[in-house]
Amino acid sequence: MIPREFEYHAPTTIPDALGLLKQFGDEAKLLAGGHSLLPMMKLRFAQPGHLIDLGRIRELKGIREEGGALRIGAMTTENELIWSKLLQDKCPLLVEGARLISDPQVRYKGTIGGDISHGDPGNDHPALMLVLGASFVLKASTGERVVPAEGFFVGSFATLLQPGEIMTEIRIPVPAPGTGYCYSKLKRKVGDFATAAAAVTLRMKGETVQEVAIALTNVGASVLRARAAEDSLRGKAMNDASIAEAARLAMRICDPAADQRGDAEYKTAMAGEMTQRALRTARSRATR
Amino acid sequence: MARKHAVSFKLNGKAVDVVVEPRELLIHSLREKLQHTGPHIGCETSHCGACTVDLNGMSVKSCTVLTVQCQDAEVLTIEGFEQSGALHALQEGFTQEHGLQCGYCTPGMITRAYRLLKENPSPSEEEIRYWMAGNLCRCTGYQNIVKAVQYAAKKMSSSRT
Amino acid sequence: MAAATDTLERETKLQGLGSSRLRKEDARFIRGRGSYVDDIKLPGMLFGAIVRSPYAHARIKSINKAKALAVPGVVAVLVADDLKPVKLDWMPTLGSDVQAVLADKKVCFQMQEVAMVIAADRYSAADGADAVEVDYEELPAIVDPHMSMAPGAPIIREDIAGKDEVGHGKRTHPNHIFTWEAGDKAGTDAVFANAAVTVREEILNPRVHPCPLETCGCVASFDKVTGQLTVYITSQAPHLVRTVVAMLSGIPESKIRIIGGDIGGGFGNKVPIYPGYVVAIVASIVTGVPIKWIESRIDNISTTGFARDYHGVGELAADKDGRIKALRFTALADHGAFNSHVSATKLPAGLFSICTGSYDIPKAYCRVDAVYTNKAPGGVAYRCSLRVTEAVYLIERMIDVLAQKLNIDKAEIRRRNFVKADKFPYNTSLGWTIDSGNYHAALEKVLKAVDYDGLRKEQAAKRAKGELMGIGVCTFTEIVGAGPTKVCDILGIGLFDSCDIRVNPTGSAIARLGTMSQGQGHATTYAQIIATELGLSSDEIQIEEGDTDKAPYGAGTWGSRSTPVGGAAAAMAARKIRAKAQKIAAHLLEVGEGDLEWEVDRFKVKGNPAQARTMKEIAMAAHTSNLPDGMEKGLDATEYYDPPNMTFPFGAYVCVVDIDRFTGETKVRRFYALDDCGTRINPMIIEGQIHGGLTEALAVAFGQAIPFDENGNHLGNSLMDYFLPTAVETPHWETDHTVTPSPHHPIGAKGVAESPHVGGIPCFSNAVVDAFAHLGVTHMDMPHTAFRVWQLCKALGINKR
Amino acid sequence: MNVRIDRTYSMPCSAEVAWEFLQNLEAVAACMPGAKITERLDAGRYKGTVTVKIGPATMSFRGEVEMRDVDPAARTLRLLAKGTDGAGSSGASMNLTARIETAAGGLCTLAGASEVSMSGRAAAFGGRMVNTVADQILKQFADNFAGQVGALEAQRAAPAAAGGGVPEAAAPVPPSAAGELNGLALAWTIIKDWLRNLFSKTTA
Repeated sequence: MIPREFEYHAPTTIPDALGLLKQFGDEAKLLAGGHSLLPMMKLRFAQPGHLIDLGRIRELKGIREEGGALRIGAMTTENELIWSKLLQDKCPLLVEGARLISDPQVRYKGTIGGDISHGDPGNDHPALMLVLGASFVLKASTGERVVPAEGFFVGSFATLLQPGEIMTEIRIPVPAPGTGYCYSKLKRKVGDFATAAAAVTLRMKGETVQEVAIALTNVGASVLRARAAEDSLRGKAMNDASIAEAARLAMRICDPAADQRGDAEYKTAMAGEMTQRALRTARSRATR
Repeated sequence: MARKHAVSFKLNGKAVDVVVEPRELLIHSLREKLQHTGPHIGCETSHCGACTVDLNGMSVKSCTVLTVQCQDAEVLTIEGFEQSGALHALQEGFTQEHGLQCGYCTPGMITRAYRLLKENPSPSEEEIRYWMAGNLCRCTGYQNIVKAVQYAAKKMSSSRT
Repeated sequence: MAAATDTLERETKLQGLGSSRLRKEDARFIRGRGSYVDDIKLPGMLFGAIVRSPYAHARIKSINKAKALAVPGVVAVLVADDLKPVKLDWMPTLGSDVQAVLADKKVCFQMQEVAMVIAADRYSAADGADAVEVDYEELPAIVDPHMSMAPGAPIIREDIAGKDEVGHGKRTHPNHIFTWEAGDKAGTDAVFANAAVTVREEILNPRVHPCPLETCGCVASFDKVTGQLTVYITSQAPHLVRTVVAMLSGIPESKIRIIGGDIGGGFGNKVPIYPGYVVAIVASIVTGVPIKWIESRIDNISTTGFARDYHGVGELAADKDGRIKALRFTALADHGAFNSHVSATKLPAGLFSICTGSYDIPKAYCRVDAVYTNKAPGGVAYRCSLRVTEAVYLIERMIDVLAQKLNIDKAEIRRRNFVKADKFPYNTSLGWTIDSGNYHAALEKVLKAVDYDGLRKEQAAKRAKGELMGIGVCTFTEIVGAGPTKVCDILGIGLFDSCDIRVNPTGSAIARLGTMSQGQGHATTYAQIIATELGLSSDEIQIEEGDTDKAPYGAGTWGSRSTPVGGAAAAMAARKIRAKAQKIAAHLLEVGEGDLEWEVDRFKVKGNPAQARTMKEIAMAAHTSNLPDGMEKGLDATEYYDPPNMTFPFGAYVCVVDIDRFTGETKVRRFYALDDCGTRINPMIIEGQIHGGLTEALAVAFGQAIPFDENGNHLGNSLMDYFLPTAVETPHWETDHTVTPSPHHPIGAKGVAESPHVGGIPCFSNAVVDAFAHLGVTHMDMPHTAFRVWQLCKALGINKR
Repeated sequence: MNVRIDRTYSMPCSAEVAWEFLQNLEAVAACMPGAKITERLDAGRYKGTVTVKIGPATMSFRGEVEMRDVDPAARTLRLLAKGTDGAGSSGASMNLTARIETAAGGLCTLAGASEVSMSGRAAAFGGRMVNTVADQILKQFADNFAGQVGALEAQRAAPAAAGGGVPEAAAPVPPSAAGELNGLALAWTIIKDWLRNLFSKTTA
């Protein structure tokens, strides 16, 4: 459980980091919280020649509200999300989600940017980002671009983030007041990935669903957006039947791999169950 | 052989320097170069928390931190808890409430609980269980560990007022 | 009156038997000043890393050390051929078999030890281990023990293919280890043939791992000049290690020093002798410098000291009122690639024959067939005496199965079958004599405490609503304290234990024992026993264990034997001292011995309490010239205690669970554990042991298992998959007790740490199955993970809204 | 961890061309994504390496590949490949029977029936995905193979027009995909369990 040798770099500015990334190209890996990469390196599954530690770049930290959007530095840790008064008031879904990630020590180190750019379908932030309509700021030496979460996750460990790019910020439009929300996650124990999880945001008008977004964690090649399920709910009253139907539609897009958490059938069923629970809780939290 | 780095940081308030390969893990520097064998190695995949130390005000698993990341850092380990012969309330609590048996998880437990009580001086049993869940214990079943943390919380709050 | 309070005060001061004395051990642990093996750092010490096989069964065609030797820092690479000159390439196991120290021509389980790289530090050692090139030819592997003895099954152990026995009787197949049986087969079969009711269930105790938080490791240091070998080692039985190392290496046992130091939990994992230890020792003998070897967690779960893997079949025969007339239990035991399970030589299936439990069963027969598979070797006792968990699990599950068949309440059927309190000592139909018990009283106390009838009413109401609530009852009887040397030996060495007490002139004392604490608090509790026996304050009694140069010979700490055997030795040694002290007191007081009576901390003259000598005064006198004629100086004694019988702790547990039929998740709502371990030495420590044992039982019942694929590949050998509960998954435990002393133990104590594990596991399973009982479910194998419970719900068609 | 994978891919060439190409192990190996032939042991036996790179992870297997049971009549042969990774902690083997069948329009199909097995760490952390992995590898292999035989077929046609003699089967240009196994294609397959299963953590 000892990593292979590598060179270590700790830039203090984004341009420096980009410069190093350019210089070492394929040989380089970005180090955020390190709780995915370092264990991988200790098992010698990963052996980058150069580690670029983003930990000393101040601009990558912090949570603020600007122009109707929450702007979260990519190196903001899970515990910082959990403890943010701003997020507790304006975006409690993110807080609820972060609380379900791994364990306390890991949440001190683990970062939202790392969680998202790792592209691991078992990570929890991608689903939260999709239902929150987030977008990501990606910086390269050639300039910066802002890409929506929708379409960012193209496969396992594969995102739109290009070699030579660094995710610097996450932007989340402040959810309309009264938006219902829930992240419902089934896991075997603290520190485990989701067997299946569902993220939901919901706006109700009276008993009618005005807007709804549903995303699923760890039941596909990457995070899944349950479009058909959303469509089946939008504009209609929400009741046990419509919730069950939405869950059925969500399950249809699942393609999980069997592992010690369960077989594909179980995980798919749990995606449906988590969808139902998330929808019910979101409804109870939404103002009519 | 990768270029070695000289790393300086504060360990339990004292300035220390180590020369390490970039790949050297903090737990190994502490245990083997700095003779601080309080933090232990239990799993190496950052699940068990036996290697927990306090790093710049965060509880971290030092088996998943590179020593080179600790330049200028403040590191607190179990060895730093006893002040001029006086035990920390947590050390006292773990003894009084029988919060340890084999003692292997204890340094990590106490170090983690220290940060928890800084952030939440009077946690409920549920909060203690939730915020201590990054530390595994095979002996106690946690019940007396919860009591030990409550003991310390009580003692610290009374000494504050 | 005044006298009474005075005696009481003096007694309290002693902090002896029965007081919840705080632990002496804690002072170093809470300061991070424990001394565990990986904390040991000796001058010039090198580090060993083991190269392991990726295959479960393969021939080694070649091993190329060149690249590894070229790695900076690497000093040597050891393979089987390097161990042959010192005849350490194979070693005897504690199960009368032999085991390859480093794989010789062939690997028989995945991650088997193939080579050890010796290097300057663990970093270069790891690099070196990666650079060793091994060329394998993969062979078909046997993973399912049911396939081991199939005709034409691949032969796992070519090295013993010709041997028709490995220590435990005839082998009938190259992959067969032994067949062991107990009881009256014909008589039992006859009862079954004519029984009003019979039940049968296949019941698996899956392969699990004790997984102490500290993995196994050692530092071996051989001094070429003095020929002295010192080994710091994670061992629950240092003296046995010393004997085995002497047998292996030819080094005189007097020149071998084994030091246990502090141990980060054992739970059975640290009883056997592992190849890593032996290679480190060889490496030190070869290089002349200290060698450290420390397991990784993945190595630990994958290779050292698994437990269980018992594939059982339970059968009960009863009358229509549920009174059990006969028991027939069989098990197929998967011992892996080498028979390195830990058991007394004459008891290859350990204490499995305790499987009649707390019940008065006239006829019984049990049989165990042990076989080789291409899995890690062993079969240790995970927080129990060997095979006791398996046995108790079978009987406690089967009596529930019988209750369901006859539609008798699960508490009531136990009442009907309990051995009655007036029948002790009770001879079981499988040959054990249960020393003492009071089963009815224990059960009734628990049922009242949890309002059992109320729980059953609530359950009925919930079932009406389609909700799943389970109530588990378990009334177990354990067997601990190996043991009488006439039945129990390992490598021919009887499983006695020992205590050597020396009282100093000023009345403090030091006691050394052959046991080895791994968190049980021996330094605290042994002192309490001696304090009460000698009337000296436990604070002035120093306890030492684990250093074979200091402590008298003993078989170590496992199978809850410390209190039953070591504790007894401590009491008996103390009594020898007190007997001598009485003679000295009589001499000093110029009265006859018979005129004296003992009171707390002194001998006083009957009828003249003012005339007395305290033990402290006597201790001083014992070192002066003022002694009875011919009496030798000093106040020391040593006891080698050979227990006349095992001790039989028991308990009554109730567990309440709520099961989510949509996810399969089980929530333990309540767990009430009443334990009777006889005389209680330290209630605080007993309660701590119960909490820990119940938590390990929870882990086994709800998550632990070591899964393999069809080729013998591990599918879950890190803490990501292997379930160690956190504070969040662990419920709040309620404990209670009754006290039924053991008649044959000097202080009536029985041992306690294993009961909660042994009794807890079936209690959890009984609760989970009980939740489905109304749907006709009689059994479900562990672990009761959400996935597996959901599969059951699905099979029953209750998983949908 | 054994998995059977049977697949059939249509080839843009005649059965003769495909069969001829199939028997050139070095050329065929070059079609195997991430595979490299490093040494020829004897006729039909080679040493080689296969490198798989997914996201942050890389695994490199070194071992042997052997061509057996070449049956011109049936146009079938077997490829046996096995190896262990650099650290010796994982093993993988593949037993593939390849068959060329004539298809409509003078074209043919390449049918592969393979048994894939993984051992050690790779199995512990990724074995359950071996099916999809092998599937992906075969798919890329078939694409590269098609590219190669397509080129050969074209070469066959060309000289006739140019009036030149029939050239010997030219050593094929190594296909672009060779060198390293495409991460994206494989990401889903191995990673899901193999890596993530062990690393419960949240950031890269």
